[in-house]
Amino acid sequence: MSWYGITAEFGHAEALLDAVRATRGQGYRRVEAYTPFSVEGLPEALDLPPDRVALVTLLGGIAGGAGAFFLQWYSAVIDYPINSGGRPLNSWPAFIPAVFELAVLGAALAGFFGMLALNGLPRLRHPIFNTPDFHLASRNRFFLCVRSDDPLFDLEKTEAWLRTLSPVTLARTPVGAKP
Amino acid sequence: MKVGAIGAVIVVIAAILAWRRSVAPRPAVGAPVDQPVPFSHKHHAGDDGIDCRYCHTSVETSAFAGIPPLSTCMTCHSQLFTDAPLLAPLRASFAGQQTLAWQRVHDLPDFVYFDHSIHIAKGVGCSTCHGAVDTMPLTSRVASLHMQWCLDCHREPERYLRPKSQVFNMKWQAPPDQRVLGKKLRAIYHIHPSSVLTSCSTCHR
Amino acid sequence: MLDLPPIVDRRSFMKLMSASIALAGGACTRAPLEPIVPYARQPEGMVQGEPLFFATALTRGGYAHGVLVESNMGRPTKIEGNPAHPASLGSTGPLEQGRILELWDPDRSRVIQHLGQIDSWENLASLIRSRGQRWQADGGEGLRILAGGVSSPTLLAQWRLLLEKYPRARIHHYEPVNRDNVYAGARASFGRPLEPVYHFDRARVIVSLEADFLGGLPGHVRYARDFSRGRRPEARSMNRLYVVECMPSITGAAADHRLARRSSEIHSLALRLAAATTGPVSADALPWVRSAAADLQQHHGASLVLAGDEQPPEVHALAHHLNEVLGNRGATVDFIALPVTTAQSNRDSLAQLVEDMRHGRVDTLLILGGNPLYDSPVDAGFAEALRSASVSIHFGLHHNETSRHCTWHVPAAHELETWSDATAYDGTVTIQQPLIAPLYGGRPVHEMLAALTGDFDSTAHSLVRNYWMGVFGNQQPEERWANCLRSGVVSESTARYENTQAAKAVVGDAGATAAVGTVPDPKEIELAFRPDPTLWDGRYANVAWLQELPKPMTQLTWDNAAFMSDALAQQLQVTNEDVVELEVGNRTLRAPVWVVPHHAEHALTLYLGSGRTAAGPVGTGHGVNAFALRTQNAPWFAGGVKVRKLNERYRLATVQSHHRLEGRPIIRAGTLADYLHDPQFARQESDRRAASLYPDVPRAEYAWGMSIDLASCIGCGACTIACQAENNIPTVGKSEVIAGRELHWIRVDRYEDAAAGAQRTLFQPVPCMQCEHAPCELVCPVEASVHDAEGINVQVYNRCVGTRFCSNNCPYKVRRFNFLSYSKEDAQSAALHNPEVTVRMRGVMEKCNYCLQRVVRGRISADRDDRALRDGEVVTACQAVCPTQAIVFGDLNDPHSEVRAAKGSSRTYTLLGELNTRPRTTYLARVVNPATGRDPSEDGGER
Amino acid sequence: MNSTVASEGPSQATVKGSYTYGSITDKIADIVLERRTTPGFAIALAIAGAFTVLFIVAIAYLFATGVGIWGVNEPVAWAFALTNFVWWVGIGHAGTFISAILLLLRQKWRTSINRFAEAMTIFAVAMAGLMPILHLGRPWFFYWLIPYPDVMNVWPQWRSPLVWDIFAISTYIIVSILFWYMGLLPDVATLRDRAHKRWQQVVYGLLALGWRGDARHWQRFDTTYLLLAGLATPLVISVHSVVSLDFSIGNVPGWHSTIFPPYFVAGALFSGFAMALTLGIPLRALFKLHDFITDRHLANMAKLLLACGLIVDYSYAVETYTAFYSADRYETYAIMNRMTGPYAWVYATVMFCNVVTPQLIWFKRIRAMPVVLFAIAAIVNVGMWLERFMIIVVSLHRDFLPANWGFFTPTFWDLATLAGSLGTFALLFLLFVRFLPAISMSEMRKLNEETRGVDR
Repeated sequence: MSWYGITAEFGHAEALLDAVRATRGQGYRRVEAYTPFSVEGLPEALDLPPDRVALVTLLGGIAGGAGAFFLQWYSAVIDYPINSGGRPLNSWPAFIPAVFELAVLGAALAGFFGMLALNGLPRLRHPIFNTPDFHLASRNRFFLCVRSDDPLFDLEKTEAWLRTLSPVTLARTPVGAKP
Repeated sequence: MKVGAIGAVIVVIAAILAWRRSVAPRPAVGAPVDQPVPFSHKHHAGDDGIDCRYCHTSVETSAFAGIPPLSTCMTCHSQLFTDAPLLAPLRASFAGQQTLAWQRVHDLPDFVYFDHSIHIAKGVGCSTCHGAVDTMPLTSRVASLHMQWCLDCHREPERYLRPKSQVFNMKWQAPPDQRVLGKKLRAIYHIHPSSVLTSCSTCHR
Repeated sequence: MLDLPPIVDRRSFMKLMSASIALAGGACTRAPLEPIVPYARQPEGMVQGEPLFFATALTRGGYAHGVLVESNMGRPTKIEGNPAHPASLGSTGPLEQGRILELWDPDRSRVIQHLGQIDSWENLASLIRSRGQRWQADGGEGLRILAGGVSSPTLLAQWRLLLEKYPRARIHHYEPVNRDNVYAGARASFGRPLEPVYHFDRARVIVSLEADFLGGLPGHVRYARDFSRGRRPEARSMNRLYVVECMPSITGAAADHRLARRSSEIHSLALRLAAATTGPVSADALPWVRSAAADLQQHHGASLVLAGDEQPPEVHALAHHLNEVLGNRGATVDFIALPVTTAQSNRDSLAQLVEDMRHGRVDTLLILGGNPLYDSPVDAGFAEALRSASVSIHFGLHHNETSRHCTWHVPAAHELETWSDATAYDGTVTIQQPLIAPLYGGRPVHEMLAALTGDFDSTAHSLVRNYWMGVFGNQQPEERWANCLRSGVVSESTARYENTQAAKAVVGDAGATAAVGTVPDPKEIELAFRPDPTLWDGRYANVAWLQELPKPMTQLTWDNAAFMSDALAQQLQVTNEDVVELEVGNRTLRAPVWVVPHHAEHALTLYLGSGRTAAGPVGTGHGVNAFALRTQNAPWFAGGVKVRKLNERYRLATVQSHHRLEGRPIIRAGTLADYLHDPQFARQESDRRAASLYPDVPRAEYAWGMSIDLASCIGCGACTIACQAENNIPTVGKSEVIAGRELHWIRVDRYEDAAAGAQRTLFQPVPCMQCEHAPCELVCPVEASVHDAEGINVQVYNRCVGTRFCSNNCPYKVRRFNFLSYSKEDAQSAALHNPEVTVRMRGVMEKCNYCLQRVVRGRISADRDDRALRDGEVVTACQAVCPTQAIVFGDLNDPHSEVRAAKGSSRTYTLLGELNTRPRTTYLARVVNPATGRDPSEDGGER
Repeated sequence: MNSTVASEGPSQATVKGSYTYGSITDKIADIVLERRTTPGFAIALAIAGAFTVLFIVAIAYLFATGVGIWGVNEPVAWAFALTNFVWWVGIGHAGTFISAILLLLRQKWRTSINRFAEAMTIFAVAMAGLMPILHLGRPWFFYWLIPYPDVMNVWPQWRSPLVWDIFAISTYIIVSILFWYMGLLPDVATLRDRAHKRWQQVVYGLLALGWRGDARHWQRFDTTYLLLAGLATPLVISVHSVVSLDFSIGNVPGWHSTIFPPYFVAGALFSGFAMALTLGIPLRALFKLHDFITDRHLANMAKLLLACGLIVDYSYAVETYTAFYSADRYETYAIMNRMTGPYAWVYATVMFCNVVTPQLIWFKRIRAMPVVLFAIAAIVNVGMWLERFMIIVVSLHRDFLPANWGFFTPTFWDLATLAGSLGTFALLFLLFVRFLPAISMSEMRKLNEETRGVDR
């Protein structure tokens, strides 16, 4: 039977933070943490790389705004110029509202879906769900998982190490669904 | 899960197709239209070489090209094919026993006002819009008659203009230097600038 | 009409269901291909898709008005004036425009009826034959014909024939709006009935004693043209009009000095005027009289005094006398033999007929047109008498009140469906030609009459043609016949002026005032009857256009009302729409109140022609029937009226609820003196063309513009209905008018406000201004309201989604919205749609577009033969119909165009110019010509 | 195991009573998962449902017959539909304001109210979005306002504020939904994990998109949530500014005014907070949420209500002043007509509802009385609707040419549409509180963490 990793369950955030720091101190690198809310300091403890959501959002915004202006300019000036109220064909001040709105829309869509994509969501099935008690991860429990593909990973040694952190429970997370 | 998704997709596609169908040109481009009398432009205009204006008399003077009165048909058909069963409806309605109702092939919406005479006068040939009618046993439309199709020419007539002498020439082929010729003709025929040709009021009232 | 259900009722529920079904099936089921049905043999001279115009004439009370009728592929669709016809000169009044709808009216009678049952012409014919034998024997004893005014030479010939055949037969005449007083007046002056023909173009001073020569008199369209010709300030001199009247009319509104008096007081006033004119001017207390008399004295041979049909013969005689004294006869007024054959007195003629019927002397009565049961004097007793006629045949367009009480009804052919001929106010004859075969199997009047004489075979065509061939004799009759049909007038048919002896002098000296002019008790309330400006005597009640055309002086549609002055309303403690009960003699009538500014105090006015009970779905049940109070001896005004307020209200449909200018420079007006002193008098600070952020849009070959002269406009409303006819504008019905949803593209606003030194009635026709910086276009989200290259603000119906933002943003509110499917609901006018104009569906905005279809047609025909449009080649419908040519339209790029000249006038001003919308439609300030040195507001002053 | 009671006094607390992550989660989640439907809720649902049916009938009849079933006419071509539109959009503003702007301002107390405020926003904007389509003469062509390549080769007319509206409103509703749904993700995951019924597990499972609370995910989640808040803030300002341009671009006296954008935004928040109170107070009573929606929340919202109210009052003053200052005869008349004309009663009512009533909030004791606050909020809602009616109808009915002056009287169908939209809004809201957590559980847990420190 192959394992996704070994998962330790903690009662509150500080315990998890301590455990994460300690485990990484042991040299483990493929360490994951699961919490019922975003815990301050956890990303730093895990030493996560900066997320690129902001960049994606910015690009989305630029694309939306530029696209909007081009669309208006092209349709009003190039494709079908029509005298409307004696105004100039390229009434750029009148184009601004749509540009702004579409910029915001582009940014928002890019941000949200970018976030999902970077997070690899939607993903309905994931080995971590095979951990006993994991349903509490969305309620009041904090989980630490050392993945089996970590170079230092060793079923017994790692398990032993984790037990020293006195988790509420400790379990092996199988890759496949529970029998 | 999957079934639902597939179902949704099918519904959407069906809706789109239905919508497409509802806006598609009618009769369909290239689809011959059945007529009470299977009149053949190929035979009359092509083989017999009858001029368009022999039947469509008002094409040069009126918005409506004109549908020939039955008397026009009878000028020949009182002598030729006098008892051809195909022509029975023609004879009957000429005798006033029934009405002959042709099916309109080139039908524009009621809010579009197309004027044949001005197009003829400015060097737009019959075949430019109606295609090679002289080769059609049963007439069918060759263009969608969508607004964008009209605009295509109104925005740049020089791409389609021909000398007035060639307007009724069904065999006319655009020369390689059509644009040059077109520009020249446009100047000679005093065709309004495209700002006028593409004004809404040019076709809609 | 279009009354909306408060909640979903059955009808709307069905609509709802069908709509949802349509939605459901819409995508799958498709309409079939459009069929094209060719002619078997194409009519000669017709070009498919091109309209043809035929010259003919329309008559009212016998008087002919020459018109050109547009026919599209055999379908008559529009009536234009005939420039060659003296009564028209190319224009028409509002009523003529409505006649085309009368022709197509689906409610016209379609079958011969006998005692309410459908019957056949054969049976009637056999009846006539059998009667005919009796008449042979007794010379037509017991045969009576009742007709209105008749001016058809052919018909008169047929009558002579009939009377030769049946010498004892009698022909009676009755027109509810008749000219008995005119003929009696002429008899008094000249010993014989004569028809006065006026020359307003030669008159510098005009005094109208309640004569509505702009809106009512025969020839009023021509008169309006002549009158307005004399009122061009640019000529630096204008004629001056004095009017005294009871109910305000458009003539009164055009007056420089207007005086409101009860009709009964006008006689004495006329005497005072005569006295002042012939004697010392200063004698009179009333400024109006002093000023008028002075002016008359100063304009020998160039002045005109005329009396209205409503005034008693004495007043007419007085007018003739004054014209005689002033040397106007032969100069500004001429007399001709009566162009219309009618009774010397319609009243007596009808009374005689009733008398005969009562005593059983009538066994066969033929009623040619008309509706005596509805419009005969209430005390004439026609209805009862009619029963004693064993055979009564009603011959008319509609199965109306009268035909319901006749034993027979025969559908008549409309004037546009038959051959005939008719005479105009000045004697000019027109040969009427049919535009279309009778739609509902109607019978020409000539054939009906021929049948009486036993001739069942002749057609109207043969009868008319034979008559004229006889007249033309042997000088190229065929050519002359053809020419008459082409031009619309019979050449040299205009009547010669009678050289009458001098009009007998009637008591004209001041002393006589006491003798005749018994001024009635000033506190006594008087009731006046007037023909309805749009329904006339009720004969047009079923013409929806005319029902919905706002009456010029009241802005009311679909109803008449008891019109009264504000003072009287306050005295009676009533307001608009309160219902009052009028009691005259022992007769009563309930009518809603409508206050009319400038109406004579202590007087009420009722328009005739409303309150029809059998007019048809459109005309029945609108307004109150004034004939119920109209007696033989008081046909035009009755004294001693008791008014009782009832505590009920009646909703009236007006298109304008506010008549004050609120100090806004909407209508600019001044006196001729002002104009001469400063031609720029109409200019205002706000008129300076404000700067714009935007560069001007380059102009195309043509730049269309319009100028409307408020000095000429008389507010008759012809433009409104002409536009309606030209542009397929549906009627919306009373409830929708009340809701504020009328669709007229050009409306005539009426303001009652101080202008040029007096309280005046001001008219302002308002079509679309075609702004170059159009606010409507700026806010349209779908480019449905845009400019075309020639500067017309076009509304693209098929693109419009109906946000109505354009209407909100239009400061002139000229945009009209199809809140409901008006075109679908308006069954009446569907048949005469102009094929050149899109029929608008529910939910789209529409508005004036300078008759775009005419512009395009003109441009195409010009381009076709590669030439430029000539000025005046494109004429809008409103411009064409306008009797006074107040509307000028044309190309602003053409330096010589009429419109450029008009806009060049110093009187030109822009409506709401301060908004910088840069309208292509501009106005010329109104100019009136009151006698100098006096404030005309005294006019209403104490007697 | 229990923690100490919050340091502030109960009235100041953002959470009352003692809770653990677990108990907070359970209390909120159980409303959705466990709680039986109470009769009161059922009745409310029935009433809302009935009005929704009325709404549907009104729309069906409208589409079958035309806008003529309403009282609109010339010159008053816009009336109820547009009034409803502006009113609903306005209501749709408080939600975003609370969740986005207060988030950026780190106003912790917002936590327990932002969820239902956002829901309110979405449903309100949905109602608003319907109105302009309903009021079209040919609603089936509404998509012509949206640019797309068609066989006609024609495009929207970009200078029209109505086109700007399309973009503003659709952007606003999309962003609001994203913002709302994103906040929901962890909570839906919670529901997924706690659900016992199969269908709940499936539905919530799908909605949760497999959220598992991974620290990395939380990191990106937080960034995105902040970004969306940052985007929503200018958006919320822009939306009602654009709506106000629908009028101030026009030249109708009473519309053509530069004060409109800020004036409308303030008015929007004003009515928005009013509606938040109108919904929040019954909500917490209905579901016993006094511990989460505390008096402090109500008091704070009341203060915001008052603040916005004062800005609106100022706008009224400025509007009137500039009308006279402009010395434009039409503007001046429009204002005078508003105050003294046939619709003077509207003006009086508006003044009472929007200027006089909110002043009560100055009093601390009033702020402590939920019932009174509810009443004030309700009155303000009415007042703001009438204000829009005043701006639109009263300005239109008398414009430049006196000959065109008219009058507007609503028909049954005008009222049905308004009542129907209210019913539909209520129905959606009731369904929301029944099937989704009305309070953000994850944020409450975090709040708990921060206000209590350690939880044992």
